[in-house]
Amino acid sequence: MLLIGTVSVSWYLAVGAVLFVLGAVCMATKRNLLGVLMGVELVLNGANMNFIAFGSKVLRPEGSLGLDGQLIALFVIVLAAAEAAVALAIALNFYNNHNTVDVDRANELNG
Amino acid sequence: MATSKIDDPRVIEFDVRTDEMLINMGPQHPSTHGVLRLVLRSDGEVVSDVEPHLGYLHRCAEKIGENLTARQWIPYTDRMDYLAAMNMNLGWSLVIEKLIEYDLPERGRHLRVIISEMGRIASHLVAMGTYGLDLGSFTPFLYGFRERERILNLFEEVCGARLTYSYLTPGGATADLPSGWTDKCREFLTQFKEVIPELHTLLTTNSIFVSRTAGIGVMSARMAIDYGCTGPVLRGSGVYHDLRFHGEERYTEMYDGYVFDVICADPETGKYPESNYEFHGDKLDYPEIPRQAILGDCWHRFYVRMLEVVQSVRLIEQAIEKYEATSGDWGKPIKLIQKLPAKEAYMETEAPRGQMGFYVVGNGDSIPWRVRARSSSFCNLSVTAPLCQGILLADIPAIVGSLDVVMGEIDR
Amino acid sequence: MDLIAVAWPYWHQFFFVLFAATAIGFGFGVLLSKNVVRMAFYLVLSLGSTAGLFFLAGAEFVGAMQLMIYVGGTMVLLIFGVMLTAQKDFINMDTHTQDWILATIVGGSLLMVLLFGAFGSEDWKTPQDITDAEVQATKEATPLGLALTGIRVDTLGESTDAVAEGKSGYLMPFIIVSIHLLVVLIGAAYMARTKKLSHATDDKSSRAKLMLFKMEHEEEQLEEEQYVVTHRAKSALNPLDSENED
Amino acid sequence: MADFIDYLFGIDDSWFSYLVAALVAAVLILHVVAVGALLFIWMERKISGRIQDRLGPTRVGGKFGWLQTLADGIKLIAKEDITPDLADRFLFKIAPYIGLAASYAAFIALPFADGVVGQHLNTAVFFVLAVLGLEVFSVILAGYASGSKWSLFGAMREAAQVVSYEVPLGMCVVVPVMICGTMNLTTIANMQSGFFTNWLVFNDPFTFLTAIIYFTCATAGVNRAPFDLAEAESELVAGFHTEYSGLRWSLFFMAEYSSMFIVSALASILFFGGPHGPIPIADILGLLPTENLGSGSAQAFNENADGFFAAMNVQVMIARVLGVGNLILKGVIGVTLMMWIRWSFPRLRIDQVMTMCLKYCVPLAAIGFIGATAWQYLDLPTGNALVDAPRYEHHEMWTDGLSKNESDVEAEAEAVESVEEVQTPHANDKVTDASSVTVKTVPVSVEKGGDQ
Repeated sequence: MLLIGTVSVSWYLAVGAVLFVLGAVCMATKRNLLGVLMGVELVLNGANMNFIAFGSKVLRPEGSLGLDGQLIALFVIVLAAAEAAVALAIALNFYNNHNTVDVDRANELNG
Repeated sequence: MATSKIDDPRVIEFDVRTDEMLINMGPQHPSTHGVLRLVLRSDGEVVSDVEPHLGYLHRCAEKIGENLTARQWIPYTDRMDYLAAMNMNLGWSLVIEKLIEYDLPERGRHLRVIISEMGRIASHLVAMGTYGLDLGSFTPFLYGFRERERILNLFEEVCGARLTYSYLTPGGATADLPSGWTDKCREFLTQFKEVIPELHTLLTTNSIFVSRTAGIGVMSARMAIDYGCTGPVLRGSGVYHDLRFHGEERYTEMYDGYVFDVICADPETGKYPESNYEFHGDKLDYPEIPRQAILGDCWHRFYVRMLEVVQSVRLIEQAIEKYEATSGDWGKPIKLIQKLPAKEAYMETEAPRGQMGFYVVGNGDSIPWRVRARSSSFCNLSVTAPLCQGILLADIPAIVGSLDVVMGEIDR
Repeated sequence: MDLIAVAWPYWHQFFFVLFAATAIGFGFGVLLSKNVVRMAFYLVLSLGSTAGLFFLAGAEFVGAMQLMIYVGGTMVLLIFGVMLTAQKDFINMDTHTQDWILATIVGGSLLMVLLFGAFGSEDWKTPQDITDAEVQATKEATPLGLALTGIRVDTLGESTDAVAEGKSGYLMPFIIVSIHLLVVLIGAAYMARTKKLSHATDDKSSRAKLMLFKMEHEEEQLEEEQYVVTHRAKSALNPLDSENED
Repeated sequence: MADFIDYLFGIDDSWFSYLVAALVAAVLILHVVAVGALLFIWMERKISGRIQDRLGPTRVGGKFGWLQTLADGIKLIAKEDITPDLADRFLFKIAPYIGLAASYAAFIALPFADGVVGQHLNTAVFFVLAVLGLEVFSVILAGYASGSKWSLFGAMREAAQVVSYEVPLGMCVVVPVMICGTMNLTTIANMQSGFFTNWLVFNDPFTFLTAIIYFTCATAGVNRAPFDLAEAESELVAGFHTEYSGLRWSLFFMAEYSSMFIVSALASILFFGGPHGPIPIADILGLLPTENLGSGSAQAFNENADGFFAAMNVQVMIARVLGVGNLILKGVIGVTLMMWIRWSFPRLRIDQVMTMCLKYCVPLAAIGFIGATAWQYLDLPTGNALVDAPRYEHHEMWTDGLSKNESDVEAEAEAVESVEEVQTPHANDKVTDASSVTVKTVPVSVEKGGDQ
C-alpha cells in the first residue's frame, strides 16, 4: 500500500517556515523574557523541521540527506536544551536583580 | 563551636530568591489535629514563620463550671482532653478532694492507678498512630487504634462509655470494677506487649521515620522549661520531671509502693533507663537511639511516649495485684450537691500530655465560685512558633505532631 | 465491500494535516497568549505535534528525543522559571502596538521568502512513492547510534577514504556536545545561585542559623543556671524500688 | 491485525481494515487503562486492608467487594464538577485529560507479548519513557491552574521530583538496551526467552543492582509512596488535586494507576523476561514452531509470525495468550509491591527525596551501567551460563563490514544491499518463510518486523 498521498518535502518545509516565523515574531514582540525564550524554542523547532524533512527517506527515498539530517536535528535538540537551561538561569538572575522579567527594563547599558 | 552548627543540614540555603507566601494551614487541614490553625509565612518550601491561632473549639467550659456543682462538671472535663478523658476526670476529682479534704480508701487508689494508666496507654496509642499519619504512614495509625479499641472495650465494661467516661469522680469512682474485669485486663496487657515491638518496627526504628524526625524541632531543656512545656514534651528534652514522682503529696501518694521509671534521657549521658520490658519471658532492650537523634528532637519526644507505654503496662500489672489484694470500699462519689468550703485549691496531675492543673475556689455553696484549668497542650503548643522557623514545610506536621496537642484541651 | 475496499492512501496526508495544523495553531497560541503559563502550555502542544511530524517523516528516534528532552525536560524547566519569576498583576507587559505592526510586516515578508523557497524546487515539491516495507526499513535507530559513535552504516557501500578509516561519523561532535552539556549544567547551576546570601542579615536562613546558635548557647548555660530539676534519688520516693539507683 | 481483517473480509489494503485494527488496539489498551485502574484501586483497598488488619470492601458486588470501585466511579461521575473561582478555567479543566492521555499513549509501544503491541516502534523504550514523562505536565498545570497554594506546592514538588528521577531512570533503562543492542522492546523481551536464568536481572550483579534502582526510581517517577510528596495529605491537604472533584479527580487516579502498571510492565520487559515466564512452558509443550528457527535455542516466540492473528496458527496464539498473561501478571506483581511499600513506610521529605536521587540513585545507576558494560566487554559468565540455556542471539549486521579486511568490504557491502532487499517483513508474514534464515544471520529488520 502506498503511504504517501500528495505530501512532499515542501509541505514539511512550509510547516517549518511557519513555525520559524511565529517564533521570530514571538521573540520580537514579547516583553516577557520567558516569552522570548519560548520564541527561540519555536524558531529552533522550525529549523529542525527542515533537517528532518530533508533527511527523511520516507518523503524522499532518492536524494535525501539520510542520517545526516536526523543527526543534525539531534544536535539541535540537545543544544536547545542547553540553551534553555542557561537562558533560564539568566532569567532567574535577571529577576533577582530587577524584580521583573520585562526585557525592556534591561537598559543599564544604554548610552 | 558555633560554626559547626552553621553546617547543620537543617539549615536550608536559598539558591533562588522567590516571593514570600502566606499560607493558611487549618483549621480544616488533615494534620492539624482537629481545629488548630497555623498561619505560615513561607518562601517556597521553607517556612520562616508559624503563628498558631486558637479558639475554634472554645466552649466556655470553665465558665460553665462556675454554674454547676463539682460532680456535675465531670462530663465537661471529659470533653477537654477527649483522648484521655479518664485522666481529666482524675485531675478534677483530686482537686475537689483536696478542697473538701477527703481521703480515698486504698482500693479506690489502686483502681485509679489502673484506670488512669490505661487512659495513658490509650492516649499515647493515638499520639503514636496519628504521628505516623502526620509522616505519611497510615498503617501504624490503625494498629494503634486496634489496641486502643481493646482498651475502650474494657472502659466500656467499667462505665458504659467509650469516649467520655465520667467514671472517676470526686470521692472515688462511680462504680467498682466489674467482676472478672481484672482478668480481661491482664489478658489485654499480655497481648498488648506483643504489639509494642511491631510498633517499634513500623515507626521508632524505621529509617525513613528516623530521618523525618531525628534532629527536627530540637528543643533545649531550657527552652522547654521557659515555655512551660510538660509531660513527654518536657521529658523528651531531657528534663527529669514527672508529677507522679515530683508532684504534690496528695497525688504522689497514689503511686506509693509502685515501681516504675520516669522515662527521660539523662542529659549528661543521653541514656534512657534500663529496659524492664519483658516479652515471652525474655528481657528485651529498648530500641537503640539512632545516631542522628539529638536530645529534645521530635524523635525523642516520640520515643518517650513509646517507652512510657511500657511503664504504664508495668504500673497496671502492679496495680491489678494490689487492687485484688485489697477489699472493701472503692470510694463512693461525693454527693451531687456537696458543699465546697470557702477556700481555694489547685492541683496538677500528670496527664498523658503533661501537667493538667485544675483550680477551684469555693464559697460555701455547692457551686464553685471560680473554676480554672491549666492545660498542658496549651503550653506545649506555644513552642510551635519558635520551633518552626527556617524549616521545611514537611517538618511542620512532624513538629506539631510530636507535641501531640489536643485542641479540646487548649480551647476548653 | 466495494466501498471500503477502495484503498485510501492518504494516511500520511491525514496525519500530516492533523499534526501540522496543531503545531501551527498552538504556535499562534504561543504568540498571541498573554499568560506565560498558557504560552508554555501551548508551546508544549506545538512541540508535541512537531514530534508527531518527526515520527511521520520516519525519524522515530528524533521524535522520541523531541518528546523526552524538549517537552519533558525543557518545558518543565521553563514552567519552573515561570513560577519562580511570578509577576505581580499590576505590571503590564503587553506588547506595544507598533511592535505588533512591525513584527507582522517583517514576519510576513520572511514567511513569503521561506515559502517561496520551500515550494521553489520541483524536486522538493514532487511527492515520491515508497512502499510500506521501505518505510519500516528507514525507521532504524541503530544506524543513528552507530553514527554517533563514528560508524556510518548507510555509507558502508561507498569506498571513500573516510569510510574506510571509519571517520565519517559524528563521534567528534558528539563528544563536543557532551562536554558542552556538562559545562552548561555547571554554568546554569552557578548562575542561578544567589550571591547575596553571605551578608544578608535579614535573610530567613540566617535567622534559622541564629536560632540554632542561640540554642547551643542555651544548652551551655543550662548547667550553670541549675535550671534542670536534678535527678532525685528515686529510692527516696520509692523505698520499694530497689532495682533503680541514682 | 490489519492483515487479518483484510483476510477476513477478503479485501486488500483497505483503509477500513487499518481503521478497524487501530480502533481494536485502542479499545483494548483503553481497557488495560480503565479496567486496570478499577482492579488496582480495588486491589489497593484490599491489600491495604489486609496490611492494616481490617477487611477492606466486602459488600458491593457480592463477595470481596470487587465492584466497590465501580460503585465509587459512578458516584464520582455523578458528583458536581467544581471549578474554583480563582482557577485558570481552561487549564484547570484540561489538565486531567493530559495526564490520562500521556499514560494511555505510553501503552502504544508496550508489547504485551510478541506481536501483541499497539504499534511496533524501533525506539519503544525511549518512546514509553518520553511519553510517561509528559504526565508531569498535567500535574504542573493542575497545580498552577487550581489557584490554590497547596496545589501549587504539590505541582512544584512533583515537577522537581519527576525531572530529577528521570536521570537515574534513563540510566537504568540504558543497561538492558546496551546488553541487547536494541531499543525495541519486543526484541529485548525475546532475548530473555527460555528459563528464568536468561532474564536480564540475572545477567550479572550489576543488572541486578540496576533492576533495583530502576524500581526505586520508577516508584518515585510515578509518585508513589514513599515518594508521593505531590499529594502528601498531611502536609499539602491533597497536593495538586486538592481542588478537583468528581470525574476529573478520578482521571488523575486512572492516570496514576495506569502509569504504575506501565512502569512495572516495563521493568518486567527490561529485566524480568517480559512475556516469558520463568519456565518456557509454551516451548516445552511444543506450542511454538521452534524448528523453524534452526539454532535449537530456547526461542519461545516466533517473531516472524507477525501480529496476533497473522500466523493463523492456534498453537502460536495460545503461546501468545500465555505471554500476555505472563506480562500482566508480572506487571500486577510490580504494582502490588508498590502498594506493599506504600502501606508500610512513612513519607520522605522533599530534600530527602532529592538527596536520594542525586546522592544515591544516580551514582548507583552509573555504577550499574559501567559495571554492566565492563561485564559485557570482558565477556564474563552471565546468568544463563549456569543452567546451560543458551540465549537467543540478537545479531545485527550493521558493522560486520568494519571487522573484515579492507578487501572484503566491497563484497560485504553487496551482501548488505542484498539483505536490504529481504527487509520486507509484511511480505514475509508467513511462519515458514523464516525457515530459510537461521537466527545467527537474520538481519535485524526482519526480526523486528512491524505489526500492522
